[in-house]
Amino acid sequence: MTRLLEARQLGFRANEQQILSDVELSINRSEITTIIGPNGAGKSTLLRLLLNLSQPTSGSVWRKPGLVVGYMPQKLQINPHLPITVERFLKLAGASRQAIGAALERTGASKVMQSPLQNISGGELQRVLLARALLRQPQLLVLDEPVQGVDVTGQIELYQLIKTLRDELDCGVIMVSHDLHLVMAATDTVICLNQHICCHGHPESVSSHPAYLELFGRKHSEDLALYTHHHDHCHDSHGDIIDDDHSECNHD
Amino acid sequence: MTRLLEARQLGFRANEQQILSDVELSINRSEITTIIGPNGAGKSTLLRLLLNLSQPTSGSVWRKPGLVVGYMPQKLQINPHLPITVERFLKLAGASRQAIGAALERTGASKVMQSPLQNISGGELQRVLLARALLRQPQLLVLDEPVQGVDVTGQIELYQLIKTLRDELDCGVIMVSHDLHLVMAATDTVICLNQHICCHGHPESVSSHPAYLELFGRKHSEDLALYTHHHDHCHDSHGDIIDDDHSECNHD
Amino acid sequence: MIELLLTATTAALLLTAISGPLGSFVIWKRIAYFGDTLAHSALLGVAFGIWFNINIQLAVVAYCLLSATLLTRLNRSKRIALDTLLGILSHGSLAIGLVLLSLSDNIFIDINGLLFGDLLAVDTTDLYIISAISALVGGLLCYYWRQLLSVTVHPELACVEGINVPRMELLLMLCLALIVAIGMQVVGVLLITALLIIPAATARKFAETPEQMAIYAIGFGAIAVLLGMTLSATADSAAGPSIVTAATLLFLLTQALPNRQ
Amino acid sequence: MIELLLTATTAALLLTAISGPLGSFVIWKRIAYFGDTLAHSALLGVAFGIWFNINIQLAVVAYCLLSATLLTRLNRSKRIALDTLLGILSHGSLAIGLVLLSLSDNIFIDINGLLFGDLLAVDTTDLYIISAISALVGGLLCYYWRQLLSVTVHPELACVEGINVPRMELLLMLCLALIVAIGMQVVGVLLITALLIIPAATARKFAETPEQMAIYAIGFGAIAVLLGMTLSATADSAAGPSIVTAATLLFLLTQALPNRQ
Amino acid sequence: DSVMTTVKPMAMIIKAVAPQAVEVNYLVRDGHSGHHYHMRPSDRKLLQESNYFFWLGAEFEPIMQKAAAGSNAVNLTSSFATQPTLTKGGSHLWMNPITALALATAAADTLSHDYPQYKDEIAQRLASFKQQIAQLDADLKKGLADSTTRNFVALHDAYGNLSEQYGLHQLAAFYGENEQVIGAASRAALKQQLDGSGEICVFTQPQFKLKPVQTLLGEHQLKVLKLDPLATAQPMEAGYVGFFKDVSRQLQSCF
Ligand SMILES: Nc1ncnc2c1ncn2[C@@H]1O[C@H](COP(=O)(O)OP(=O)(O)OP(=O)(O)O)[C@@H](O)[C@H]1O
Ligand SMILES: Nc1ncnc2c1ncn2[C@@H]1O[C@H](COP(=O)(O)OP(=O)(O)OP(=O)(O)O)[C@@H](O)[C@H]1O
Ligand SMILES: [Mg+2]
Ligand SMILES: [Mg+2]
Ligand SMILES: [Zn+2]
Repeated sequence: MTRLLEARQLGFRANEQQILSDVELSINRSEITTIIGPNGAGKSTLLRLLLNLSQPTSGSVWRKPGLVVGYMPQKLQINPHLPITVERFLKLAGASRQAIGAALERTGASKVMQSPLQNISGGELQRVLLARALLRQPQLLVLDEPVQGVDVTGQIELYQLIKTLRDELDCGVIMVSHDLHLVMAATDTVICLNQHICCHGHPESVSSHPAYLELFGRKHSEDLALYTHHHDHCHDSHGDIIDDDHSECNHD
Repeated sequence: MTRLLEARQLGFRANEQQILSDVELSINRSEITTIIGPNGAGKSTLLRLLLNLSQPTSGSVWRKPGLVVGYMPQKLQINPHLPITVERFLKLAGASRQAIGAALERTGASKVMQSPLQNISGGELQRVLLARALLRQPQLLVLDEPVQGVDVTGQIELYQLIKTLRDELDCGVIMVSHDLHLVMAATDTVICLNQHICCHGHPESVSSHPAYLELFGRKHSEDLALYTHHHDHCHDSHGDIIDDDHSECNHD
Repeated sequence: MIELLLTATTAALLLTAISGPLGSFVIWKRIAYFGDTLAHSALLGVAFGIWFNINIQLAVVAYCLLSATLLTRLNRSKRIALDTLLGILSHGSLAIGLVLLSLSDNIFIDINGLLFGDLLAVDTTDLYIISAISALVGGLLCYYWRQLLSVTVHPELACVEGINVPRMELLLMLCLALIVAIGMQVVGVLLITALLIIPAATARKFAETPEQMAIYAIGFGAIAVLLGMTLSATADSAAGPSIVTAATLLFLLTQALPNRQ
Repeated sequence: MIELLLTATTAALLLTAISGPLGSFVIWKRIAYFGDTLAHSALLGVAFGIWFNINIQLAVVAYCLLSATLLTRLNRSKRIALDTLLGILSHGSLAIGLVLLSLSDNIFIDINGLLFGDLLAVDTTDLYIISAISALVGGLLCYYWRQLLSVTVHPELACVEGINVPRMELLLMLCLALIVAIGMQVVGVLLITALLIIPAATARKFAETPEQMAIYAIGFGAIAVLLGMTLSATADSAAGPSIVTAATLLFLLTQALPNRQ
Repeated sequence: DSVMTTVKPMAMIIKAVAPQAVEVNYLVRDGHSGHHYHMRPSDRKLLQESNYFFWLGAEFEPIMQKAAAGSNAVNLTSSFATQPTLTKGGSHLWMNPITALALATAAADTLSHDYPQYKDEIAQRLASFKQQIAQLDADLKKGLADSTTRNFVALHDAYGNLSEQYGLHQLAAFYGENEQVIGAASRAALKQQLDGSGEICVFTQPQFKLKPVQTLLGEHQLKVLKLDPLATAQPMEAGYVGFFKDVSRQLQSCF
């Protein structure tokens, strides 16, 4: 188990507001860590600190020397005055044409390979960004709400893909997500963030933690219970619960 | 039933590609219409055509004269060089301070009222945009993926809010969404779009339509069946199905 | 000494009062070179004026307004950034103007006069013109402030909310063109474009709302005018460049201040 | 006539070959006024050169490189748009330069020479300088092309992917400053900045990738040079402005073409 | 055969001493300012075909440096540029007949080297020019002798050489050599100095606006002399003598 990244006592202040305080976490190889938390909790800020895109106002971040990172920002503003196709954009990551085709195929965006980057739709952009992140053969994948705006079919596929990638590349993954129901089952550690780390641990244990319940409310904890329960077994097309057979229903 | 907007034989071509063809639809007062479809289906493009932000290459759009529209775009790029707080941004919609406070309260973003617009998080921005749309007391609300990036708690609240608004303002609503499970129950008409209208009608009937099944796949239709089924009744915290009591479980 | 500088100072302060808010728009829309462009293209106006035998001052004003309109049109396609369009318009008209002028005979143009002007040469007639234009532009800005701001923040939202976006953009451009065209001939283009951008950029650091930025910009502009006039009176430097120097130093000084945490 | 224009045409074509790609970056980064800014601030360079008694040409080149460095630094805070910074630097240094010059006696600066240059007066020494600088800048551009492009498309992604973003931005600015500083003294700033932006903006309409844009820009630049030289030879107009005129007309012509549907 | 020079008055000076058979051309055409010169292809051609390019050196005509890069350039001031009075606000060297004569002498020297066959003609023309200049100088000195006031205000700082010769006194120049405008302190000083005096002589030029003077000295009676330092209105045939006669007529109307 190689340690890839470690945050020590991380804090961030801006505009006279404490946005993050006292965050301690470490990311290991071949582990998936998911950060959840309400809007404005500081999730994106935390990722930016981990990636050295902002400087913490207190604490420090240790990164494994020579760490290759694939990053997918929450919002990407593309300069409309630069003519660039999706393919060329991906080539900038230093990949071959073939690898690009394969990556887009995997993220389900091969249709837009020749389109101008500025014109593709919101969901297509997310898929392209994920393709770029994985083209780098990263040791660490950092994903900020990776399936935001992706259609239902795609969401499940993409989370599936992230897991597969983890196994293939044996890389660490840290991501932010609101899709508790889809993510919980595919993650090793959940970090529940609201300006500080409220609780963290295995998905099952976190979802019953008092801090978690306070943050998301009992009502939604119930919803979540439904989701996790949804992934514990399968339903037939009438919604009845059928036998738990992993090979058949694709959840694990 | 007042007609607010009607699209006739709408088509849109760009970059040698047909992006939309032959779209016919009409929006009525106090009706919620939801557009679903895969990424790149042309949903955002359709909304832009309806709002006269792009010109159709064929067909036409009729709008009720003097129609007051509240619009929430899928992505909002804010000029970083303009210093503007959330409050001032909302004031531009022509509302009073009090109304602004109330609107932010409703969308759950009162915390950021005095923050610079450029610094708020992704989910906070969505909430602010929705507040702006509803501050205009619109006759028609046009929402492009309104809960994108909003946390779980907020998603359910916001959809609830949209329904409440429809009732209060008696306005028409047209929105794009991927959250089939949350949206289906709260909508009057579903339009299933993939460059043309594949099928449309009441949620229940659409979800069994062959075109729908082809688009989203039987697998996901089953998922959806689970969701709609989820909204037909309630679950207790263990996921068991309990009695259908609308007042208790907040679905209708 | 005082009464010598009085007219000039009043004129500069009047311009400041209007260039503060207008300059804020210039910064928000990233068209810092609007003034220079008009100044460069004014040469083509001069050439046309000579060619068609019109009053040159009028020709310049007319050509500035025309350029602004053209720019607004061209900008609507959004394929090319506004600053690039400005650059092309600027160099293009300058070059065409030079070619036309070098083909015709007997022309003396005071390029330096247009560029650097002479604030101290302002007389009461100029003062009246500046007052009138300031009042006109100021009135328009106040009246349409909310709409102009909406369009600047997000043109599409503004359009959906029923604001006539093209008209507002044209209005803003024409106001700018007017103030530059007049300012250019009275105080020189260096002073007028510097007054547009430098105080507004200085104000950016302290402002939290657009209105604050506009008002602070007026304030910084006024300070720069007073400091610059003092510099000119004591060090015997040209008045326009002294004001710009003061404004620049003020900007650098405030940039060195720590950000509010 | 042909052999008379040969040196000038070669110099202009050499500049075009390098201004095409560099100009594309200028358009992408929205710094169309970079050249003008350096030209304006060159005045301050001249003033310093005189003050400290250094060779003026060297002082100008040094000051241009210094300005570019300063600009890159200031831009890192992101609070103020690059074009605004350019505007302030430009007007600020111009004004300070003017004030300094008006304080000292008897200094003649050829502002017009800097602005308009004299392409027809280019001699073989100039040609060697241009070739050397073009080769240097061209080599740097080719070598760092992918990294420069990454930084321009999205600095944060580039940073995460291990590219030294500040260094790349500085490199680009220094290349630009070098070509403008040299071009300014040889062919005038009007021609050099126009060659930077106008052909690249023309190419924008036809290009689908950054490389296409850079190459088309070279092509359009070369056409403009040849057309402009022909115009100059036939109509006996100044060469620099004629080339810029040709480039501008080419731009307007291609803008009138229909977009590919 | 042809020779080339920079501005029209210079061409007139050289024409006065050059042999009849040699054509004299100049770069800055009528109606254009000598400080904003751009070369055109026809100029370049003429320049290349000329045997000589006579100019005043980088100090007085910096804009001509590129044109003077060729091997045929001759700096006419190299013999006497050390005279300190010439560098003080006097880039228009031809505005003083004595300097003009020195320039003519320098040009004649060079020409007689290259055209030995015309040596006599050149010497003869120079002698006659010398005589005419002496006459001009004497006439102007006499014309100005009984003038009580010798102060003037200039728009363009180009008359240092002229005033030196005739004892005129330039109070201020609104535009410096670099065409930069003067500051507030100088203007205040000027205004104070002129307080009480009635008529003020102002030297102006077509490209400069009179406005700064009018604003500052509005209450005084301004006597505006539209000097024509580039001889725009004079036909070439009038020659330097004709040109300078016009200048001195103007001057005498003021002083
Ligand atoms: N540079 C900054 N200056 C001031 N405030 C900031 C800055 N950056 C972020 N914030 C504030 O910090 C808070 C956290 O922002 P962040 O983007 O990290 O949230 P998040 O957890 O990613 O939310 P979301 O789920 O909506 O994406 C927000 O309230 C935002 O307003
Ligand atoms: N101006 C344009 N030029 C060329 N292609 C365009 C343009 N606008 C949109 N497209 C293409 O049209 C398709 C539809 O885009 P649109 O944004 O409408 O999709 P969407 O249904 O909203 O997708 P998403 O769910 O991802 O937001 C995309 O494939 C996009 O690449
Ligand atoms: Mg976020
Ligand atoms: Mg969309
Ligand atoms: Zn002169």
